[in-house]
Amino acid sequence: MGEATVPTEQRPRQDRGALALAWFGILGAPAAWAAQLLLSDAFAEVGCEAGGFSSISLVLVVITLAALAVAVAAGVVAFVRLRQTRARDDDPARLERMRFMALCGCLSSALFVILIVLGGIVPHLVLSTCTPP
Amino acid sequence: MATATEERLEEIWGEEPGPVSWFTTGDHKRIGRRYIVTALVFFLLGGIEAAFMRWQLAQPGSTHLTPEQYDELFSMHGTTMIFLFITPLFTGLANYLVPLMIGTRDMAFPRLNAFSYWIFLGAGIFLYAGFVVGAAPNGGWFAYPPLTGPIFDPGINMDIWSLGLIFLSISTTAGAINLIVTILKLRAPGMSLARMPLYVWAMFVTAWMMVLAMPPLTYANVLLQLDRNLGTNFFDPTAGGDPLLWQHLFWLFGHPDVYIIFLPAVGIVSTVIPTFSRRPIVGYPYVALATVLTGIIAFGVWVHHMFATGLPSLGLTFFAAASMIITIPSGVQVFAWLATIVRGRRPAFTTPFLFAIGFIVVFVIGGVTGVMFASVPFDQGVTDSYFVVAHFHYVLFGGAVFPMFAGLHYWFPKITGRTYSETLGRWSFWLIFAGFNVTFFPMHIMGLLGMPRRVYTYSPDLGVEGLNLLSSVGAAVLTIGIALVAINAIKSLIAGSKATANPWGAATLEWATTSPPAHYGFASIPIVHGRDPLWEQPDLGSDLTLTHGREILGTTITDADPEEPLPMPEGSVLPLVTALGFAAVFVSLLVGSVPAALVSTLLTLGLIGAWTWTLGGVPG
Amino acid sequence: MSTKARVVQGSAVLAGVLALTDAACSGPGATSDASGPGAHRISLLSVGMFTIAAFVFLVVICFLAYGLFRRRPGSDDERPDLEDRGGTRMVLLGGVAFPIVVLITLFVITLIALEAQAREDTGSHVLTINVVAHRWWWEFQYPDQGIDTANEAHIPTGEPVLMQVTSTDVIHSFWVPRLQRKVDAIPGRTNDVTLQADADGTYLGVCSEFCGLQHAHMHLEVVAQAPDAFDGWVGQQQQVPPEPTGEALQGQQVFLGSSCVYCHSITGTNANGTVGPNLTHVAGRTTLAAGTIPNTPEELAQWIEDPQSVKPGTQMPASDLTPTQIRQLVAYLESLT
Amino acid sequence: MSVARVEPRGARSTGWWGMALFIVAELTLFGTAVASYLFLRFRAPTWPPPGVEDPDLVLGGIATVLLVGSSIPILWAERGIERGDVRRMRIGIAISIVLALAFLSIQGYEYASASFSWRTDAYGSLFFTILSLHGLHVIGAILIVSWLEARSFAGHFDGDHHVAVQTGALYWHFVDIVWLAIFSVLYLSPRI
Repeated sequence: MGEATVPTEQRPRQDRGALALAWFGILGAPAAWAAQLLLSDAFAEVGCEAGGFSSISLVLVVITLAALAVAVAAGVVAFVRLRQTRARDDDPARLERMRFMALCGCLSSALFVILIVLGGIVPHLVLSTCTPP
Repeated sequence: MATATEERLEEIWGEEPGPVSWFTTGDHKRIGRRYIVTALVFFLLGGIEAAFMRWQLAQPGSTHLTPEQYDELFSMHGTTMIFLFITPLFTGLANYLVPLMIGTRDMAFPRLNAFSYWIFLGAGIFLYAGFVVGAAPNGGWFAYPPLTGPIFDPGINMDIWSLGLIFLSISTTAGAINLIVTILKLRAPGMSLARMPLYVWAMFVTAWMMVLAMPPLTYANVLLQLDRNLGTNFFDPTAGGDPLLWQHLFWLFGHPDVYIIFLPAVGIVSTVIPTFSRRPIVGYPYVALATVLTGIIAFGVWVHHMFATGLPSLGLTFFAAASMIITIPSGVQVFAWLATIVRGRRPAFTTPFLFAIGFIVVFVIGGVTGVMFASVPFDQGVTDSYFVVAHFHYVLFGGAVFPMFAGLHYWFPKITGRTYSETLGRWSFWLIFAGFNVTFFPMHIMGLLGMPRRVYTYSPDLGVEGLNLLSSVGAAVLTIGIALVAINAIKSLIAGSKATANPWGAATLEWATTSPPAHYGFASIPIVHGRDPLWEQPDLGSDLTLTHGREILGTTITDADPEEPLPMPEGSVLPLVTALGFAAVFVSLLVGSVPAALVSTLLTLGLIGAWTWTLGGVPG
Repeated sequence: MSTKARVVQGSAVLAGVLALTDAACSGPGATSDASGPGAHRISLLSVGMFTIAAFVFLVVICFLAYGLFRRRPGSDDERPDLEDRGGTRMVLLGGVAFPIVVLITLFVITLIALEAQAREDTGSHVLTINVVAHRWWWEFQYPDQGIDTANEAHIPTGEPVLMQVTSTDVIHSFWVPRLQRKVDAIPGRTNDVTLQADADGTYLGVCSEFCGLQHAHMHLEVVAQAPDAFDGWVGQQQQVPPEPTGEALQGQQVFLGSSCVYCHSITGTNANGTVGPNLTHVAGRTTLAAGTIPNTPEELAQWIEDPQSVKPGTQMPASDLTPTQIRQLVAYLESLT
Repeated sequence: MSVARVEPRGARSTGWWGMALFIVAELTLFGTAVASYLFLRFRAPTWPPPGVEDPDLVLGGIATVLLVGSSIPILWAERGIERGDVRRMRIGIAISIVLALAFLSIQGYEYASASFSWRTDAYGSLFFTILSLHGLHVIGAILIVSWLEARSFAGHFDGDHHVAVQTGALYWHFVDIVWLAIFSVLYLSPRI
């Protein structure tokens, strides 16, 4: 009969940690992007009106690099888990789910790394002034 | 021949027939059907408003409608189609299908489900009360102050709008929370996150977006009400306020809302196409993740609705980048559908499949014009012109109403137990497809010719009168097509042949129940071993019949390992009465009588108390 | 019908549609009839993006047609095909790889266009015009030249002119499609935009943000003239109108005695209302009531007598003047060139 | 395969998840409120506008101690009911209600003694709106826990049946934590 077992009382400590890592792998990069977007937009709107494009530009690049670090970290965690799950011969349903979450983590982190760089760094390479002055 | 278990379950889950159970039911199937029918009535009202607008705009300078009437019509057309038609309809469809698709017997909170429907019905009537008293909302569906502020729109028009939306947000948020908890806690054993049907993924992300997007709209409407009636100055620039605060708050809700409309449609198409291509979707993890990423990025693009407001261009580039990158998940989904069709067997050209194909064609046009709007200078060139009207009709009508027709035809046998007529279905598809394109494609050109949006008339020398006439003719053809769908539905309800349990030979769990499903849904909770249960496992039975009482099986979030059975409440009239209490509160706020508001608030609190008295079960 | 034939047929239809779009795209308000650097940027950008869009649409239609109509060898059995795991390469190629390249290029082009806009707005200008939007007409103030006119702005051809756009009531949007992008007129904010016309001519503009009942009749005209013709116009606008004679003089008495003075102002008289447009040189304008009616005596008379019939919902109250008074008033106003 | 029949509690109960998601929606609401305060604050040249004194830190401080402090008796009450000690639960809830009422009275005093109203300008509007929005939520939390108190007298709760108490307590803790954010934005940020 199916592999549904008696209710699991306490999820084993190690399993809970792995789950937290899996969710960080998926949601870490989006959270970093969301923080970068809000902070950068706030600084850009306030900073630009107070004038001084160069000072704002520096602040924004710092914010972007911090967000980038978190996003890349999430990507690495997801990638490590993806390679790790290949080796483990756990019960097939759990293995399929863990590999699915790890794959989603890698793809999600990759897309948000591109988005953080595109939104955070590329504009400073092209734009030179703050309008309206 | 019903087995002993099924009789026992019918006894537990059945409802005594007759009118009383109509008001006390918590059955997700009855509430789902009710949501869909009510939403289709609002679709009819929204369509009538659109017909009036096309009649007025057919020729330049026509005087069929006065400016006031036209403003009320286009405001209510937008508000109805977005808030009262498409979102509630997809909520109703999800209420009906998600419990069956994840192999359980009802939503997590049946009474809250009934309450959500009654509040939605109340909010719909509340919003349309405007027409009765001759003061329908007239500020447009995004109601920018100061035009909708106390000085320039002193009537109760906009009070009806913003109070109505606060009232409606109770229903939307409650419905979304109900859906999320159902999907998290009630999936059949074995249905891990990697095996959830794509429609369930889509509704899961949509529900999360509703929970996170409604509060900014509600807060913005609270501020608008305070500005209009208590003299606060959040949006009054002379006293420190800023009209752009409203735009930021509204579009922080607005853009996620258009994806709240789009994602259920994506879920439906990802279910319909694999069935008629006779193979699982190509790249399931990519499509599931694409749905999640679309939902996340949707919260970071809202300023592309404000590119022309003079914000610093450095700030705009963040949102331009996000608005461009958000098209990648949608592109992944389109190519996954295409790959499924290419690698699948010879497709069966049934009506749902035709609408899904029509959706792909129309949505890609809408999608590519959408990418153009992400480019700031182009957006500043053509926003608020008829080009944007064409774009959002391609992604909203094309992107959500086409899949809605696909879904309604696809699940019509399951929901009603009857078969619709394929010939009528095909005719209605081609009429709708032709009518839609003739109505809305010319609007691209009107926009490029400089015709601004929301004008009750236009001058002949703008060069758009021929296009407007063509568009109005197209609207007539579109109306005929939709009327044909209605005829097909009514004819099949009366005289349609009986439908089998799985007429399309589909893979998802809802097709394992009878058509229409019994009150208890599944005789025994199925145990799932893969993504396409009906294709992979011939017999789904298990010994989880749960005939102890009215209860369903709680399972863990990631792997759906079984936990305790969860007791489910009986039907009750409290949701309806509590919704009436809320309606009394909002009506007294609208008429501005403080004593009535206080009394109705106390009454409502009392009713909530009565409802929550037995929450969490009572021992013994 | 072989798949190739369908594909050719599909692209023929598409090419036809695109040709139709392009041909139908010229007119007084058409961005593609660009006659200013701003509009040229937008028009160039849109042609480029339309081509990419058409190509993407074509690729999707070809895949779709191929998928729907390709001949499938072997038996037509109904059992679902559960073995095939392929196709993800097509999904990643078409859904991720190709779009990322296109989007990054488009994003960089967007930034370049934004940079050009920024340079334009922060660069030097020969003239500054304050554009003040009112509910349902445009006020153009020339602060350096001391001119205050309505609904018709004259600018020197080929020179960058700074338009400082704001509003006194609700949000409007200043948009002259053939010259430049639109920019919102928001009360409490001033948004800058640079207008520059490459050739002499009259350029139609509209309000493109819903601003209430008469949003549809809130047009404006930007008249680009050669620099010396422009100076002539400025000189003429700065002159105080000569003392009226004959019927025009009686019209002036009617004007000064009526409620017009509370909203309108005419230099040289004690009428200094600022709610309505400045009428000092109203006869020089080609249209009245923000482009709603042509500037002819009969239309002016009808507009004065019953404004609601011309522009329902307008703020201008109906006048209680007798027909002869209206005739005299029209004569006086027509003398204010 | 048999499944045990015990009351699902904490993250295994749908009610708990329902409240958790409701709190997510409320957090977004207060997040939007705080964001709009900061949006208008950074647009204004001087904040608070001339002629308006900064919010009184002493009063605000006491209110914060009272409200955040009221989470402790609730936690104590929760631990109590988990061991089946209904009396301890009732006492804990009663104390927290008193603390919350004290908090509300300080807010009421601040409203009365403010030299500006919500009509004067955007600062006044924001100040009164955000504080009364939070005040309403404190009243809501008081109603919820007093309803739990009433149900405990009807014998609804014991060692094995008290998921409703956990859910109610969750909402109480949310209302306290949100106050910390509001306090720092409304009371502290004008000073930086």
